[in-house]
Amino acid sequence: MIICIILLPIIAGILVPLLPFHKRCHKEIFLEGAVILNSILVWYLLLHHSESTFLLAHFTGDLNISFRVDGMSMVFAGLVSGLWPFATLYAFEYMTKEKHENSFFLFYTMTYGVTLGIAFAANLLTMYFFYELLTLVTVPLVMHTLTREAVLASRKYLYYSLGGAAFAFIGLIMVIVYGNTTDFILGGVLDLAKIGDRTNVLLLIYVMAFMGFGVKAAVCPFNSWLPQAGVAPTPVTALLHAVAVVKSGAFAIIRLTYYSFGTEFLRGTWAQTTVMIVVMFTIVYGCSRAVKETHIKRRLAYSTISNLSYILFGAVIMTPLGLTGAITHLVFHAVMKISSFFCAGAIMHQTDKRYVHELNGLGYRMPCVFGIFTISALALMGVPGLAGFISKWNLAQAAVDSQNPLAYGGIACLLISALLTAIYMLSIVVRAFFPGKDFDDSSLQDAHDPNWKMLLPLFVFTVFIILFGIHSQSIVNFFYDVAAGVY
Amino acid sequence: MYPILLPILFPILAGLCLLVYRKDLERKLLTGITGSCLVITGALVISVLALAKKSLILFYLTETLPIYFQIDEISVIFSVLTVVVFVCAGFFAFAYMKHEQKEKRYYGFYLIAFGVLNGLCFAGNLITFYLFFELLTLSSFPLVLHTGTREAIMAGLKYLFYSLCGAYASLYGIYFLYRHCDTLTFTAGGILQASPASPDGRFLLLVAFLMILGFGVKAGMFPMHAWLPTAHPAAPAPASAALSAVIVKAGVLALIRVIYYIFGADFLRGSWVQTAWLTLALVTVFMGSMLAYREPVLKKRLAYSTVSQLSYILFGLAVMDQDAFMGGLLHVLAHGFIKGTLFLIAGAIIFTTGKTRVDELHGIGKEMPLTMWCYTIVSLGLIGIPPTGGFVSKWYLAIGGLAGDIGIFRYIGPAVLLISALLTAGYLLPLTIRGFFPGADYDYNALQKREPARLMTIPILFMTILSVLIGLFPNIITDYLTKFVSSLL
Amino acid sequence: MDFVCNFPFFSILISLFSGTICSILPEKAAKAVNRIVIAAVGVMSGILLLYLLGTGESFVYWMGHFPAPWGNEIRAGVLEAGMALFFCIIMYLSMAGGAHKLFDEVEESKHNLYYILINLLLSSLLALVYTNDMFTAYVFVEINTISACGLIMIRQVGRTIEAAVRYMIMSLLGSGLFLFGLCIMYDLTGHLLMSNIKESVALLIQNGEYQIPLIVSVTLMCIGLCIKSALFPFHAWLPDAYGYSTVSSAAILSSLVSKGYIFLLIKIIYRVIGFDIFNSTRIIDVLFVFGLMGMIFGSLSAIKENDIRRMIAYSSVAQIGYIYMGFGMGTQAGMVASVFHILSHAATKSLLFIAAIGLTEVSGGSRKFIDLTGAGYRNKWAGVAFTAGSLSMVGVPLFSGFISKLLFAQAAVQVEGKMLATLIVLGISTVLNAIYFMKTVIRIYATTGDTSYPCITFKDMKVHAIVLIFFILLNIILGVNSQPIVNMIEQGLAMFA
Amino acid sequence: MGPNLWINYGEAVAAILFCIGFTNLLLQTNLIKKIIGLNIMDSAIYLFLAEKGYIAGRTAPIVTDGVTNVEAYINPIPSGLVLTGIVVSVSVSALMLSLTIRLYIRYHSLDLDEIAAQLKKEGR
Repeated sequence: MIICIILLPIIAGILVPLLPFHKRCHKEIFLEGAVILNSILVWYLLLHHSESTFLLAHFTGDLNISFRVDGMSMVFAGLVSGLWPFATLYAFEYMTKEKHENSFFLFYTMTYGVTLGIAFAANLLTMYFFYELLTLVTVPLVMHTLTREAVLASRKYLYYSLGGAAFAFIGLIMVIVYGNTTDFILGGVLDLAKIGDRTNVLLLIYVMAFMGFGVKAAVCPFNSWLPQAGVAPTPVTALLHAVAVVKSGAFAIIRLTYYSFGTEFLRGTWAQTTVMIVVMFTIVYGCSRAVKETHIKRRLAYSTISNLSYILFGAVIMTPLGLTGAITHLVFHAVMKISSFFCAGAIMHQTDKRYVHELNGLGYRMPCVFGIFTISALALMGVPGLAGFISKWNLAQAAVDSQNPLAYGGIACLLISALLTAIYMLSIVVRAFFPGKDFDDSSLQDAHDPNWKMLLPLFVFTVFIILFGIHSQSIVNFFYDVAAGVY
Repeated sequence: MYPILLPILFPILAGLCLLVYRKDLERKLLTGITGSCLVITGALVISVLALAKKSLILFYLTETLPIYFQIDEISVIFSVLTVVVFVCAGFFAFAYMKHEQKEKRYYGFYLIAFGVLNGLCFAGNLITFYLFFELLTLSSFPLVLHTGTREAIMAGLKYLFYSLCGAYASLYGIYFLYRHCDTLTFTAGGILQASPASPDGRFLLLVAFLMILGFGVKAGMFPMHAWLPTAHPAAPAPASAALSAVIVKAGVLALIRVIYYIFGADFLRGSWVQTAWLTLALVTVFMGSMLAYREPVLKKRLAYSTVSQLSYILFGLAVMDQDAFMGGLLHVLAHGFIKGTLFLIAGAIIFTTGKTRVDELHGIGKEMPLTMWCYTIVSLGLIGIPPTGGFVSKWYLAIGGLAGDIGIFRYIGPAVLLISALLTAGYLLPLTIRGFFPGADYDYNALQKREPARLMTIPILFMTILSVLIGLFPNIITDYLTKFVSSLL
Repeated sequence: MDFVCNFPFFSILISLFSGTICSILPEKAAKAVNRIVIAAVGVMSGILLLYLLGTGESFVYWMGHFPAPWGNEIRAGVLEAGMALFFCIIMYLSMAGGAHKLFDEVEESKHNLYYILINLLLSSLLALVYTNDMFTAYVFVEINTISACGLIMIRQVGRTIEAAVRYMIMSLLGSGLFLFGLCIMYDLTGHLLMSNIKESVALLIQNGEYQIPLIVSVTLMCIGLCIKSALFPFHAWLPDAYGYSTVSSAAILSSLVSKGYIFLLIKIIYRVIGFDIFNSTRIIDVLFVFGLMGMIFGSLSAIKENDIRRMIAYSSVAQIGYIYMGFGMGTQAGMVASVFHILSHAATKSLLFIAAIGLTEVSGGSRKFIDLTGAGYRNKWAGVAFTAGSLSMVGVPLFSGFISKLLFAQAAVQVEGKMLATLIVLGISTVLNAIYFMKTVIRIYATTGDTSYPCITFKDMKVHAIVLIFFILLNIILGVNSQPIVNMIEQGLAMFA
Repeated sequence: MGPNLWINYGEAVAAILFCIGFTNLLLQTNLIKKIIGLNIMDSAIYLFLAEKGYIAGRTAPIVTDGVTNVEAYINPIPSGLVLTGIVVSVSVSALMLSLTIRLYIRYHSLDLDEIAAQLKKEGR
């Protein structure tokens, strides 16, 4: 079942250039059908999962490629499979203006499978495998436009990701050697007897592995690939570089921290302090860069950098509550950020405007898009009643609860970042809706809201932002159970 | 079903409808709708205060965090103030906004802000309060930048970011409070268990200070007061009135709620936080008056005055004494009515003459006698001359200050208040003097009566009368409050 | 003794004699003979491997039935047979993949010569693999050098001749040192057969006699072989030699010739000096450091390189650094990793060379990166193959490179003092590998590029494409199904002792 | 090792010669001189081997006058090795010389650096 779920999108993707579609809409129906079918299968699996591990192949020694459904994978797979059909729908409309559609959908759909592979991986090796694969299938997407800029961006993306994976690999080795198993077990698998007096070395390796996986999660100083990768078509930037790819970096770090090294081993050590400082710095750094940036998508990308570090901040608190906060933000941020990216994409698609200062007065021409953008902006800022508040609340509570003075500082970073978020998001909103007294909107006559294929995903995401904001109880409880290892 | 929600949701929804409705309305229809909405809301508020059930849990944000509404005496005072000022300033706006663009947008946000303020007054726990606090910022900054000049937009953004900055600083505190309290429901006397001497307590003191600073931003407390003199002049006059009379009071309300209902006065009394708070409040009082004294532009002068007067209230709160607290509450009402009136008058002057600077306004009293009489009366009130509202409140503040257990501030406080009162006279009365006694070289032939429209004068008059009434019959309010104030302290 | 035991001897002999025969045959026939010989040797090695796996013991074959210590011996264990088989596979594929280029680049009259050299090379490699006699090893080292030199200069361009001269000089320095070390060893022990020397060395160590000459001897032999296999500071000859010779030569040189020397070094370590004795010397530390430096500096040079073939050549320097790093760890696990990397690198590097030639062909014969833009679209198979090879080099799971990295890292963890250095350098080197290989991959897929170059379809290059597919498969087999191979290596190393 | 060195002066000389040859092969830029260095190096090794195999008072291991007594002859194996080595050395030298000739024909120079410079000028 799991293997079928992972392979279905990959095969569907490969079929896209091979099958002879007479009309574009046939292709759309085929792809959307495949994606929806897969999502349904994923949800079916999540709701009827069993504890057993599915072994695909032996690698070497006792290393194997195997899959399992546990709490974290339920969260991540559920998230990804929830977003993908909408993103695909959006992509159909968006890609009408771009070239090489087939190769785009080929890799776009394949990525779905690979991401699910990361989600369902039962051990570190399997996750590492899909993690590398994810880099490879997404590079063509970044490179898609084949402009010089895109080529440079994809090159950078590759260097960073593969380089990061190389260091993450070292962590993998440590777990193989010093752990009882590479399987993910909440609480860690390290064998303290084997470690002996090598604790510090192991901590160093943890920090290295953290930074290695952190490359995908755009931890400072390894974040510059993300804004550059914004040259990709918006569906890619939105889904992959705000959700699937970068979140798998965060996901991997959570796996590494909670399920492999174990928080017992790490909590209170200098390693925790180090990574926490890095993460806190990234939170503020990403936001301040976003404030400076005038390109809309790059601005959002910097915002993603900062928000990813929120997740990591939750993760490095290294308590169940911290993990709850991290998971909450992982899910909620995905919805918020994809929504705002899709708005940016809709703006680019409809008006070809890419810079913040070009947006004056557009709010009246595209009220739906900008209305939704405003809501996602408010959510990102953390206004109560929207999703962002809940996740920040959980993160902050975890930090307060941890009794770690550094984490108190982390909360301050969160709030500084919230303020900066307000600055960079609301300045867009203000421009769009309050263009100024003497603004002449005759130049915007052609701009209007996009059609339903773009708006439907936006509306759905908005509904979820509000829904999560006002009724988070059950879902956060579920996350808490995940963090406590119930599933 | 949930009557307590009506005064909150009704104006918000009405405002949203106005905003979302894409076509332009005819002006009469627009003002008609808005006016009736305002009146209905006012009526709703009053009836809710009088009749409805006093508390409601709407739903749970997280497991232990409900959106919770509760009406107590503080809510009553603030919501009465809100209703009066908003209705008056709203009607004033129908005349004032005639020549502005995009009136619909203004009224839309105005109504939303009204609803949000009601929500703020009724909020029964810190999270609900915080929710409406944020919403208030977001719904009121469009009022500030309404005119759409570059200056106004920058002022609006400045207001927005200052307020958010403050809100986030407070949020930091909320995070910690939640951990140390079982619930965040407002309870008279505070709910904090920890003692200030414990390590947690020491950190909580820091948190308290941070929250005072944070909420103090809205209340224009030094050092985060800079948005006030920028935002007020840039906004249309009715908006300034609402802003200065009510919206900045949200900061005061916030501090009351946090200090007296969460931390509890006992927790802070005698700590370094109280000292710091007192210092800041007094610095602001003095500084605001000085700056106002030196300021030539009328609306800006009034804005600085607001800075100063608000810190009177904060001083009253910081003393943590029954009388001072009472004085603070009284001053909330008095200053609200007075400053609202002053801004409306300033708006009326700008609307009719187009002049903004005080030294341009020679003989204005001859031209607009009714308006200027009102100006003079409320000015005297603000200075604190009996029998106006300001006198009573300042009296209580001074008594409280003298009686309070605040060390050296017992003497400094009242002294600063007095000096500031002098300065208040110094910056408010020149307009009266110039207006009524323009001097020998005034050309009486050019004089023309140009009393503003009824829609403007009636609200001004109404609020002037109210401010005087407070001064004449303070007992009604003090009696109402005494019992509850003693329960707080 | 079973008949199978004759196979090592047969395969050396066949390849040696077929070389001579090739010189009088017409070109086509020579080619056929060459292929058949390689295939036959491969099959024989395969059978031998199966046989050895069955018996689980190595055997010694007396040449001319003279018993030790007088006679010359051949010794075959699992590792030897496996290596021989692997060498044959790589050689066959490289020959097939580079065949068409051979016609373009080499004069018609010299084709026969090329097959002779290949056969000679094969025989010398096999001899290096199988022999149990140090002096025989020396002789075949020289034969190997001569034939390799021939392979380089068979393409008669100024550069290749110069490269050949340089290669020759370095090789001669190396073999001179090796011979000198060998003589000292002979002086000390009085034996030339590996097993006998080992006994004597153990005795010397036990008695504490002649420590310094022993170390000198081992050092000289090590340095000699390091020079010949282009370990980092001795790699100057390599880029030209690999970069300009005809493609089959480059593939064979990089993946087989240097590996032959390394294999000889392994044999010396295990069978002549003794693993533990070798590890107790400082030599391994030196090897370790040079290995690490090679990994870094080789990659750095490769990043600077602007010529795809030379870049791949520099990458070899880095990969050889990996192997020596494995030696330098001084553990069984490190050795296993190194041997696995010999296989993995051989499979990958020849794949890269052959794929690169496919890419340059569709770019007007230029190997400059700027001309390669979009070559991946013009020659799809070569593009895919190059990508696969690059990924393997970078160490992406599924490919062989990942497993060798895994083994290296696992081995490193067991060595207390060298763990951190190894792991960090491994990480950095992976990053550097990613930089230059991925740069190329992105380049060949960047834009459609210059459309004036022809596109090549599967029909135009059937053989080439099939060879590439085989190489990729080989790589993936090594990557996915590594456990049996690792077991085999472990078994083989155990047989050495 | 000091006194040993004196006793084994033959080996010492061989080692010195080896170094001379080695240095020449490595550092000379002139190809012919390099080849000479190579030959010196090889000869040094043969000297070493011969020295090792020699036993004072005995003759070369060629059966003369039907004396088959082992005691009469020196150790034959080093001599065999020397012979093999010479064969190898000759072939290698020949190859090197032929390469040198080719280079000389092409570039009219025996200096490796100069050839390298010319190659660079050629550009490929």
